[in-house]
Amino acid sequence: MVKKDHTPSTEVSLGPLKLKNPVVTASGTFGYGAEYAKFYDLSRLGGITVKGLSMKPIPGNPPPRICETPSGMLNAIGLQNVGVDEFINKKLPFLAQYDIKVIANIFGNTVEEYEAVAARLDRADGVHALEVNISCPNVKKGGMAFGVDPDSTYEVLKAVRQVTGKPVIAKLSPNVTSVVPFAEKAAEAGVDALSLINTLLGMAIDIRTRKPKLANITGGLSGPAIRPVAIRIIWQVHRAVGLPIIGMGGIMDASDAVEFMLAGATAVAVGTANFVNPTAAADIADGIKNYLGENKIEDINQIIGQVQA
Amino acid sequence: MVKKDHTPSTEVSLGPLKLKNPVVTASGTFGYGAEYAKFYDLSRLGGITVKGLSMKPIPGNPPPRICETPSGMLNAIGLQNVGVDEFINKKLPFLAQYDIKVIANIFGNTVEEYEAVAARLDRADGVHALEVNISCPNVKKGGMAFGVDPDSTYEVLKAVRQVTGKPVIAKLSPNVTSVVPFAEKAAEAGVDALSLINTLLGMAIDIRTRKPKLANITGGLSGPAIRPVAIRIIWQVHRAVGLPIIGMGGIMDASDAVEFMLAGATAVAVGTANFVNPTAAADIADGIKNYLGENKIEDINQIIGQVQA
Amino acid sequence: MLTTVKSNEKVVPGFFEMEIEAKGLAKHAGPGQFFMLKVAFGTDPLLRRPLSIHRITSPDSLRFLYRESGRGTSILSKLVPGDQLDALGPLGNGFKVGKTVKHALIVGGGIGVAPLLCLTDHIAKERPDITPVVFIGGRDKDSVMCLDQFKELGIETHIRTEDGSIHKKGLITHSLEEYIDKYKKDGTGGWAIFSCGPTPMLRSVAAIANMNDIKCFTSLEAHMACGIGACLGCVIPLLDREHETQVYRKVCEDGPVFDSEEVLW
Amino acid sequence: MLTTVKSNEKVVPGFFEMEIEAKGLAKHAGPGQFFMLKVAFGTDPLLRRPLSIHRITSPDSLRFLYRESGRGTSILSKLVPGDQLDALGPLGNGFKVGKTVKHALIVGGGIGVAPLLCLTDHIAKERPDITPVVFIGGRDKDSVMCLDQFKELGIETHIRTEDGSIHKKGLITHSLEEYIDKYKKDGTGGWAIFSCGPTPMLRSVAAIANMNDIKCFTSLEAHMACGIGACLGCVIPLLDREHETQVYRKVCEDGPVFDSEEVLW
Ligand SMILES: Cc1cc2nc3c(=O)[nH]c(=O)nc-3n(C[C@H](O)[C@H](O)[C@H](O)COP(=O)(O)OP(=O)(O)OC[C@H]3O[C@@H](n4cnc5c(N)ncnc54)[C@H](O)[C@@H]3O)c2cc1C
Ligand SMILES: Cc1cc2nc3c(=O)[nH]c(=O)nc-3n(C[C@H](O)[C@H](O)[C@H](O)COP(=O)(O)OP(=O)(O)OC[C@H]3O[C@@H](n4cnc5c(N)ncnc54)[C@H](O)[C@@H]3O)c2cc1C
Ligand SMILES: Cc1cc2nc3c(=O)[nH]c(=O)nc-3n(C[C@H](O)[C@H](O)[C@H](O)COP(=O)(O)O)c2cc1C
Ligand SMILES: Cc1cc2nc3c(=O)[nH]c(=O)nc-3n(C[C@H](O)[C@H](O)[C@H](O)COP(=O)(O)O)c2cc1C
Ligand code: FES
Ligand code: FES
Repeated sequence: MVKKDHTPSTEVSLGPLKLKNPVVTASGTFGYGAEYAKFYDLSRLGGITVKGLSMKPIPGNPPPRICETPSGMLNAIGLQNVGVDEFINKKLPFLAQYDIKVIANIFGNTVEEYEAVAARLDRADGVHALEVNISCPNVKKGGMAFGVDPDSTYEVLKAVRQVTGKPVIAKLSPNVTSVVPFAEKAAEAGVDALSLINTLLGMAIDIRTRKPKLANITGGLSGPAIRPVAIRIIWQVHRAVGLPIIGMGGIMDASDAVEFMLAGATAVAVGTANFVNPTAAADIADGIKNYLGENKIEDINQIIGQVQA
Repeated sequence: MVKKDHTPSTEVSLGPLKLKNPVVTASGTFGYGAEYAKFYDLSRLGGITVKGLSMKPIPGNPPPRICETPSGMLNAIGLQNVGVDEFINKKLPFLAQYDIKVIANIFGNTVEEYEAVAARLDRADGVHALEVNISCPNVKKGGMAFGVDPDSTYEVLKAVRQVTGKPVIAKLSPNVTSVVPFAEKAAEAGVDALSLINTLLGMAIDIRTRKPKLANITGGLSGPAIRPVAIRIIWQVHRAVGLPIIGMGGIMDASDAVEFMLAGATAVAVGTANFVNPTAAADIADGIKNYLGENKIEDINQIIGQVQA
Repeated sequence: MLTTVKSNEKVVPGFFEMEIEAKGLAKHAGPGQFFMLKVAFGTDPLLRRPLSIHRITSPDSLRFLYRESGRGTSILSKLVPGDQLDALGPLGNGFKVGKTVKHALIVGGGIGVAPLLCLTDHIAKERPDITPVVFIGGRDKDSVMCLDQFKELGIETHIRTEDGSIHKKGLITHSLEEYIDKYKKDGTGGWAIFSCGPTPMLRSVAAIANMNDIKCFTSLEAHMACGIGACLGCVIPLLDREHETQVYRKVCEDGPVFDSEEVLW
Repeated sequence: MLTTVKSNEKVVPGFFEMEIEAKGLAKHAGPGQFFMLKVAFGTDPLLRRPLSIHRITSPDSLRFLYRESGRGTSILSKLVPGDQLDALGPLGNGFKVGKTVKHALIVGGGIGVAPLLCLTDHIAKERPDITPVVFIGGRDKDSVMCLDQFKELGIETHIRTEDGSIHKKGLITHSLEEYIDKYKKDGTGGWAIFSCGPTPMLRSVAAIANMNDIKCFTSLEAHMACGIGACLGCVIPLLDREHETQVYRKVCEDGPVFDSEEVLW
């Protein structure tokens, strides 16, 4: 039993990375933070994950880049980003004013590129962890290519691990027969946590023009539509592998977030929901606190993986 | 140019299996046909695929077996069925009165079981084709196990192929990194067509009880939510492999059906939509005819795989 | 079929009564049957929602009594007269009042009363020889409903609330037992119990019926996709008397009303 | 923010005008800016729909003029006064009427007229020194809208329909050219064109402006997820003048109004 006035503890640990609350934003859905700072104090979040960074700026895919699907959306942004240097010089300083953890999402076309971006960010104050994206379905080379072969998964993660002392999070591809062997490889490579799930590879066609709705033809499916797949993968990986998990995939409200944590996620990332409701991530952080209070749960860590299955 | 009165041709061929129109029902969503015969004349359809059949009757999974998800549903029926003999003796005769093709969906726990059911159905008049389900996510042994290993896929399909002269359709698992190699194995085994896609493996948790919403814990995700994944897989397989495809996965109306055919499907199967609207499959068959008329397309085969990608 | 909402009003906080209309809608409808309602035009929520027939007001119109318990019923509660509603039904096997039935005990808990008013209407019309006795239980005063309607029908009604906020405090099953003990001396032959409500209540009603060997018919719930027997999603385990084994039966098609002796509680 | 629908009426078949209200809603709103509207509470349709500000009726209320062109707008068209609507905005960079502008040519095609009335309202209020001339084109008589409103503002308005069903038959861009040819002899210095409509029209308006070296600002569309610059989903390729290269710019944040010289038509 908890006294009415007692506020429950919401701090969680992704290995060495401590978050004051379990809610972060999903990479690519929150810009570099500034866009949402107009809507609320970012310090309400546990952390933010910035748009995927590469060594050099990348223009991204031609439009159209997005389309709506039933309870979801497809995107093929093509990892457009300002490049790691511009990020460090122009975007990162703005985030220093907030009491949040900054997770830099990185990718490359070769192991060396991953290594280089990681090394660069390792020297950047204000970057608290690196999330290695080896699961982007929207770039020809690299990205997903690494994510669907266990050995290259190991190779990339090992390389990143060796060039940084900061917490390393592996964002694995859900577009595989089983994520478990990849999670095991990631553990072997010495990462501190996993991010699950990235988007499912999808496609939509405009029957009037007979053209794909995305210029890139295929894209990544996100939003509530994929939530059951995300819950299943997180549950499977949590049972099989010891690493803490950042759960994501269609989280729209605090109840969804709790569902992910019961399935085995230590933290949750809010993605597409930010587009539908700019204050979604902060609302979810508050909602989780209320949930703990109403259910007299003293410490959020008490619900992680607690599904009765 | 087509004259106003001219009615477009809707006949399609899945190898030796001719359908007077491209709309069939998806296995497990249409019972054995009788349930829907109360709502419309089944002869409006190109064909129906019956609930998965095994040698002996199977009671199926304990309840709860279904739950709703955003724009979709999870099911873990566990392949409950009356067994192949009862089907042939009690259910099949009813279907003889209709001008439709009857596709018998089969499964087993061993290659021998698949073989036995196929041999039994090969002798049954009124069964026009066999759909081999090697992708059911809801049974421990068999089912999906075969569907995620290319060699067992080949083995099962080859065995079925050898015991029947009737058209054989392979229903492959979408829960793999790439369906293409499995489609190639199926072609090698000599099947006549492919069914894509079966359900995606998913899970949902009731946060009040902390129990999975399905007694089976995980289940198969169907409905509009998975449509972009289905379109992508069908497009990929159609480009890579010569076999005709029965496309399915979230088809709710005629526009969706046309989208599947543009992606590369020769026929379409209507599943979850039957639950939402009992006349969905027949409405879609009519809707496709209207679409062809309005767009002055003389023959439906002219749109198969015509996406400009 | 597409129906028109005639009325949709809050009866007590959280509970609504809706009347819908369409040609021939209720022509073949009976007590204990249900409709599957499509509450939204988009694909979320996707599935239809089952609601029991609360009252048949004409061959072309009927009423539902429902609790706002989630997304679908809350969308439903916002419909206004004139709105269209896609309703599939009547579905399922409802309450059958057999010829041998001479005395009917009707037991409802909470929202479980919804189909029971339809049953008393039916008995009043088709079986004037029977004088039903109604037992209504609920958590608090808001969850014992339809009392006036039963009174209008001149039916003897026993009421209990768990918190005693109104009427006698206690479980309705106790009042059922009291009644049976009081009158069973002349034998319970031809007695039948018809019940609907929360599972714990139905379970003890079944036990009481069994002890006093009274036939008992109970309306059950299960999550449904199709409502017409096609998806096999709504099954519950029943006792197969001949083979003395467990069999799965469809709540939507074989039920929702079952002989409580067959239910594996 | 959560707003209340004040009115929502069909103006011509397929086109609706809606007024919404909320404290401070339009306080910082300007012509050419837009709002992202959440049309449904469920998750389908999932994304917000962008609509331009048609008219600012008070600091707390504004109007949209929209075409029913799909699921979202058709849901929108069914809203009735009193309904709640979640509206995010004002968003984007709208039409700026620079100090150097002495003469404004305002060109709209079809539903493209929506943001232009807001622009003329703005000019009437903020730049009485300018006498704008409006050019409205459309397929048929139903698709040339707001004529009365422009008349009320006493604005010279040129109208063309492609089918000639009403007003002069032809393309509005021809009428724009005629006008320019007629008056340009005294030079086009300080002239500016503001346009919104279908891409082919915008393209030729841009060409005409360019030939007559008149500054031209055009409002563009793109499918949007966030509307606030976060998703990078709405980009269009623009000409980066300094580096003479192509760059992707966000319609939602850098636009929707762009200098037509920078647009890679
Ligand atoms: C045969 C039958 C008759 C019924 N009659 C009535 C009635 O007359 N009045 C009434 O208030 N309720 C009745 N119910 C229960 C009613 O169907 C549920 O309350 C309703 O489906 C909840 O939907 P929701 O979207 O509001 O809740 P949600 O929890 O959002 O629904 C999510 C999913 O779970 C299903 N679900 C949730 N609760 C139930 C339940 N108790 N039974 C079946 N499915 C459920 C929904 O149908 C939906 O598919 C009946 C159920 C059955 C099976
Ligand atoms: C900045 C801006 C201002 C706009 N102002 C107006 C206006 O004042 N009046 C008006 O009638 N229309 C306007 N539009 C177009 C309007 O946004 C679309 O008509 C609307 O989004 C269609 O949604 P739907 O659900 O009805 O159609 P659907 O085709 O069902 O929509 C499916 C998806 O495509 C998107 N989409 C479809 N057409 C367009 C389009 N033309 N532009 C952007 N996204 C689209 C939808 O937003 C949705 O995400 C504007 C668009 C933009 C970008
Ligand atoms: C528009 C968009 C852009 C994204 N960009 C990235 C990215 O750059 N790097 C990455 O690892 N994931 C990216 N993602 C994936 C999300 O981080 C997240 O894994 C996925 O969207 C599932 O979560 P959601 O359903 O809550 O959006 C992107 C997703 C979207 C919708
Ligand atoms: C309740 C249910 C039962 C199913 N049973 C079977 C089955 O027995 N055999 C099979 O091959 N597929 C089965 N399926 C999968 C469907 O045939 C279909 O592949 C899938 O549902 C995707 O189509 P949909 O989204 O239109 O439903 C079942 C699906 C559902 C929803
Ligand atoms: S709900 Fe589909 S069989 Fe009962
Ligand atoms: S719509 Fe998201 S960046 Fe413009």
